[in-house]
Amino acid sequence: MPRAIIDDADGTLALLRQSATQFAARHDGPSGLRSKRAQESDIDRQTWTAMAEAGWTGLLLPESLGGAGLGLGEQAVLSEALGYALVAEPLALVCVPAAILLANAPPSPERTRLAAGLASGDRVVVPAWQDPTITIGRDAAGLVLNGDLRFVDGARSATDFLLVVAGVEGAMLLSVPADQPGLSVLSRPGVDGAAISSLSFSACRVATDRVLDRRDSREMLLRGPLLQARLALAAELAGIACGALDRTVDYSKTRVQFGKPIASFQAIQHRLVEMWMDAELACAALVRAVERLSAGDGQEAHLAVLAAKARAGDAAVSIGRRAVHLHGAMGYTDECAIGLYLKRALNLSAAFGQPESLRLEFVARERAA
Amino acid sequence: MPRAIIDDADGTLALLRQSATQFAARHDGPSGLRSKRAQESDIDRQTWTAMAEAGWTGLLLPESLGGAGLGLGEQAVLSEALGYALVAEPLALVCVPAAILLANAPPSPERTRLAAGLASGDRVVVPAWQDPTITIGRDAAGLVLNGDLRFVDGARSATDFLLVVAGVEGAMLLSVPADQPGLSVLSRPGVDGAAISSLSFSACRVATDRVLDRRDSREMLLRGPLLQARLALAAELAGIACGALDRTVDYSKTRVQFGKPIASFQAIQHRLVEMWMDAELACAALVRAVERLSAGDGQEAHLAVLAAKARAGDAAVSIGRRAVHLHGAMGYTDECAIGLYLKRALNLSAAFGQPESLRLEFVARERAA
Amino acid sequence: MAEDCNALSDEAFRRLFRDWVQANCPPHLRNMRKQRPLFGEVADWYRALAQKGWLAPTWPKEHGGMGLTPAKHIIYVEEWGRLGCPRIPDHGIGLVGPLLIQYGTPEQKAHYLPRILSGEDVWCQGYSEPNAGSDLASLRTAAVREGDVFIVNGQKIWTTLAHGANWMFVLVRTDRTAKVRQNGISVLLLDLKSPGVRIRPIANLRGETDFCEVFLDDVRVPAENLVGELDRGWTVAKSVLGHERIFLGAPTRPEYALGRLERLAEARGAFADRAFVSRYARLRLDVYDLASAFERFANVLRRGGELGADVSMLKILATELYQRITEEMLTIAGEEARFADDLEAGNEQIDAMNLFLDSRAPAIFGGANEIQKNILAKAVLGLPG
Amino acid sequence: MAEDCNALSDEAFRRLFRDWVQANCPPHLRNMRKQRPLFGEVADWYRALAQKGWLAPTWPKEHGGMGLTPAKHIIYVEEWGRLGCPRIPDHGIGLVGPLLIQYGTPEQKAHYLPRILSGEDVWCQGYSEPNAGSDLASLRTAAVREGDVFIVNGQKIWTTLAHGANWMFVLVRTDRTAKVRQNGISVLLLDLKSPGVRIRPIANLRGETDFCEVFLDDVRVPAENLVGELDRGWTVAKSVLGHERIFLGAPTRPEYALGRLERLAEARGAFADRAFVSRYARLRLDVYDLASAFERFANVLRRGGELGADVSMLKILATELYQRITEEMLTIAGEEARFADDLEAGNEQIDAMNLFLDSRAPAIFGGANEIQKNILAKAVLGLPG
Repeated sequence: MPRAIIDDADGTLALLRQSATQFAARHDGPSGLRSKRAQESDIDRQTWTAMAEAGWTGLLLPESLGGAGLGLGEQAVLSEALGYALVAEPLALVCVPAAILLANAPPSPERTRLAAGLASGDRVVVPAWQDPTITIGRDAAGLVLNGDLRFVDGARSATDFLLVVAGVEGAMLLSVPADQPGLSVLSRPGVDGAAISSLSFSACRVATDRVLDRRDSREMLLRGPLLQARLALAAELAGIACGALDRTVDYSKTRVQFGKPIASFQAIQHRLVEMWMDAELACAALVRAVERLSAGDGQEAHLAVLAAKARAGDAAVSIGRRAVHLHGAMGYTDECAIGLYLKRALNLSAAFGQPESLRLEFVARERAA
Repeated sequence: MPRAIIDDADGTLALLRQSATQFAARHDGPSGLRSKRAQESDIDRQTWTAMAEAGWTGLLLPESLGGAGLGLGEQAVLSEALGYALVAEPLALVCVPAAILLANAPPSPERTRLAAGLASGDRVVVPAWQDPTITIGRDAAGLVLNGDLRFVDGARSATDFLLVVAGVEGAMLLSVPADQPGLSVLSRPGVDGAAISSLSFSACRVATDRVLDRRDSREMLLRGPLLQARLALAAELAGIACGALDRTVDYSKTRVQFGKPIASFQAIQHRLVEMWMDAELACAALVRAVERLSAGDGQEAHLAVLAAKARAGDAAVSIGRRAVHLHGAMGYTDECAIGLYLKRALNLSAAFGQPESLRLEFVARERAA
Repeated sequence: MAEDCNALSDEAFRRLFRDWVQANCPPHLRNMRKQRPLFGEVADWYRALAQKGWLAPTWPKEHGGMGLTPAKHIIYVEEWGRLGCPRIPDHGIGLVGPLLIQYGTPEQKAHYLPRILSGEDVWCQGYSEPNAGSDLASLRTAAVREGDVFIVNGQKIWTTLAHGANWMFVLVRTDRTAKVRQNGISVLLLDLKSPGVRIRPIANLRGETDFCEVFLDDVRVPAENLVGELDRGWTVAKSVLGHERIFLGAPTRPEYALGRLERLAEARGAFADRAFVSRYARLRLDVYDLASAFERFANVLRRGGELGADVSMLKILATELYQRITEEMLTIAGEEARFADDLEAGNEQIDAMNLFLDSRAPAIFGGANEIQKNILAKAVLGLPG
Repeated sequence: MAEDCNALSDEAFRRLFRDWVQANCPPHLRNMRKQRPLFGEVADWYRALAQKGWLAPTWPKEHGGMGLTPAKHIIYVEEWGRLGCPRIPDHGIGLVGPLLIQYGTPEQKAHYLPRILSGEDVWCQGYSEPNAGSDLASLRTAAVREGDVFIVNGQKIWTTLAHGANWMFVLVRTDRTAKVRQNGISVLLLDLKSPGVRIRPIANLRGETDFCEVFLDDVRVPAENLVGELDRGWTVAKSVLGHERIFLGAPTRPEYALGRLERLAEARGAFADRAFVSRYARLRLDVYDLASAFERFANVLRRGGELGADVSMLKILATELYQRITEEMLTIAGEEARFADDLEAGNEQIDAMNLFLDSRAPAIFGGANEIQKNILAKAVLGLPG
């Protein structure tokens, strides 16, 4: 029932939410996750293509790069609606940071090619930046990479990777084709079923025209993409929280024990109210982050995004836990979708910064100011 | 309703509990606290004398020193029963550490005099050891003290202080008459109404025959007294927790709202059950500490005492908070005794180590082993 | 005082109000320890507001109010709190005024409203009774019509500042036969100087006397002091809060307490301890997000909407958070959490225990949080029975 | 195997049991990830216990059990858990055996008990139904007597390891007209090989199939398979747990999880972070005090007493604590909390997510914690209606 209430003067957001809901009716979220688990995959190409056709894989890309040229508000509403229905393709994890990395890079043919592919769905362009142990060398043909990157979503389905790495020459954004010799992908199952990978580079050669962007530090390259990805994740998590809540409220009204629906027991009612308040808080935090980040990426925006991702992550996981419990034995089965809500919440809450570390970052940042 | 269940083969403990209950019927706890607050005092001499007559001020003193020669189990049952009735004279805070300090000291006329006074109630012998900033000098007449000691209970009523201080000569236990020149007592109101004092020494002269004991460190002097005082405080706190619980259960059965006693609402019932479980845990932790410390003062005993004081403190305060809330507006008045339970719990929970620091001490100690 | 405050931008109004308060609210009244001062203690401030025409933010201008929109009213209340202005005895302004404006006769309005603005009349609110707390509809204080007067008998309790008031706005039962308990209740304006009124102040946990018992023995109230229709007082009483319900959950109090916690923590070096920082971070973010949630409801008002039952969530969150912040103050106070009086923090005094005890009240009063949850379960989640 | 274990001191028995387990429980079965292995997976261990005569700790010796006192039984269970022995399909030993010993006919005892000890019969427990979970008394699976047989129709669910069992101990409704729902229920022994039985395993959150649905369509059960009196099955079923209810709240599982948390924290350097240490300290002390509370109830048994309803507190505490410990494991796992599989900690694998998911179950099964609180409210605190 709770929703992010974002200023929507011309009704764009309402329309977008409606299309997302219709999309979810055609591409069932829980089945999608189950099939990823069975196939050890990370992206469902059919759903992905449909998302690209809807303009969602390039939603944040400027129109000049073939994208939809939409903003944070639209991304938040979309991610929230998909989270609500548990449609778990990695838009927030992959497309959002990819789009911002490309949008921030200076013009180049490679950037044009990748942006077009990202938007059309022809290419799956996957950023990789976490826990780098990469060293960058040089030889006649260009750069030589050795080392690893971790926690890469969509890597098994990627056609191209966007690496954010640093060497003695400073930080750079590199594109590397997924089939480049010297690059291997090692996957592990995510808790929700979607594979999460590490990239391993062993004397992997990259031509210099694949350097898309250069800055003094990885932080400067990642600042924008990370803010926006965390915001989109907060939205998806808020949606998961609201979806799990609504399913549980519905279940509690129909499940009868001791001659009454369990929703009529005061202890259950108060628990549901507490869950609802947590979901409302997540939505309110999300709205603040959308407003602040839309107004610029200064301190206010940073704080609001940290707060939103932390709150939404905690809300989704803790609502998920209580939702499983309130579903009783049924909630502990794999057949019941509520468990998938919890698992998806666990995955996204831990992704790109878990609540505890985001809170500490918030306080460090605020007190340093 | 919960109680510490300690092995009581000969029924001594049951008898002691019964006398404490009868005592409380004659010396009303809540009125005692209110009158301390009004008079800015820390000990009610009439109640104190009655306690001495019952053998409680010297309960842990050996019979050879004029005491009752009883043990930890007896002290725990007594403190618990007095806590339950909110009879708030500082037996646990003052008599327990005083008795152990004296019992552990080598024989001397001064020790004999103080022990006899403590047991008979003729003298109020008050330990002072916390936050010392004391320097010890020497002149012809003996020792010269300068500096402060803090958090001293019963100081306003004291006839003698037992100082645990350290200087270049090592740590020592000193007795100082309360009216010694150069000693001043500064009191502040405790949250429950009883005054808590600082001792300030300014060129205060103490004759060397008042040195009762010497060890290498203050820690060695304080080890036993602190263990036993914390145990007695845990017992008093467990009693407070149980007393606050029982009063709240009774109140909730009689207070009618919406045509029913509030105890019949499921949300209230579950809250009361949670409070009851906390009180039971406090009692169980207390029993373990009594058993371990009775068997020796090694690591096991240390851990058990730390756990018991932390648990009982948390239980008493958090039960107190919920009890005030469940009493509704009445609970927020000064007239209702439940607020005094909360205040007394706040005082004792913070005394001689608050729960958070005791838990950290437990973990440090256990992991160092 | 001809400013049309509603015509100003939010920021301009905020600045205007702040500057004026800085210049006109006596410094010794800022950040008072006492939550509920009596009229005499804050009369200067009350009169300064009255003279400026800023005493009654929501009354229409024709009655001497500011006629603020809800959006501007929120700014008024926020700045009031942030600047540490003392609470004034506000039942006349917040409760009696709006009720008379909506339900009063022309004579009642003409007589009572100016006397509220002048401070001549200080009002209190006679709602709760010993057996009608959260369950207000079970009230039993009875008023029986005899000719031109009602004879009132009964007892009110938790009557805030009755000992500093001269008038009481009182709910009474006028029909004992009504089947639905909410019916048969009426609203009377009762002169506390009337014979048969006895007021007993009640001390609270903090040792202050915020509230009173009021005993009513054959008190004669002129029939013209009835507000609205006979036996329809429940509707009258319930209608009054309107958009002001949002303030029960304002983040002001938690924000203030968090500021005090920060000062104490800084003075004691607690920010060097990651264990504290981790706990602090949780509280800090809870305050931050409570402010975001407050904004969500404030936006409803700004857009001209009306508040639903869901606004109660703010009250639950704000009151529980206020408690948790004060509990943390006692944790870092260590052994000093034993004291009733204030703690030193650098050159300041921090009233940790005072705040801890004060924080017990808001979760109880104004509808205990359990009652709020019952309401939310039904009204928002649509849960049965 | 002639040891009289009850004659040994507690310590001597503990040592004896531990040494024997160390020597006889196959190492690959120790600390299994799987909570509920099937009979075939642990048959060696089952048979070793059977051969030693230690399979059935509470059965009387004349039936092939150990006849342990409750005090010794607690040691048996504690050591079993601490040594990481695998759980065996134990409904035959823990449930069916004691029931037959108390209520069975001589023929039933002679036939079934030896087959349990030999592992020839593996039992499951048919209690819950789709609409009778926490509210067990509302069960609807019906048995109608026709001559020498009962015809059973209905459905059971959450039947642990039914797919590995050949017999089911089942609660059925034999009188639909009973006014009190607890009456009119009987207990039958049902051969799962009978025509009309269909078993569907249900996967749980951890991807394992601990439990099943069991569909019963016109299943014929010989009348001699009735246990105890007709229509008095509720009493039979409820009587069985006795002192064994204490084990629902044993600290074993939280202790095990805490050990895993410690290993993970050591491997990741978390003990250098005071924020973690503060949270860990709370969990550590909760485990420690849970053990103290367990001792309180164990002492009741040691002194020959019987457990009251209050023992349920252990189940609530133990299950919630188990959850909180596993949640902390995910906190210190950081970004790695995204994975389904195990985490590396030095040269060990820590199954943090597996434990987190597993910890969801005990708070639900065996009477959800909310039901336990309802019971405690009435039975211990005497709260009304």
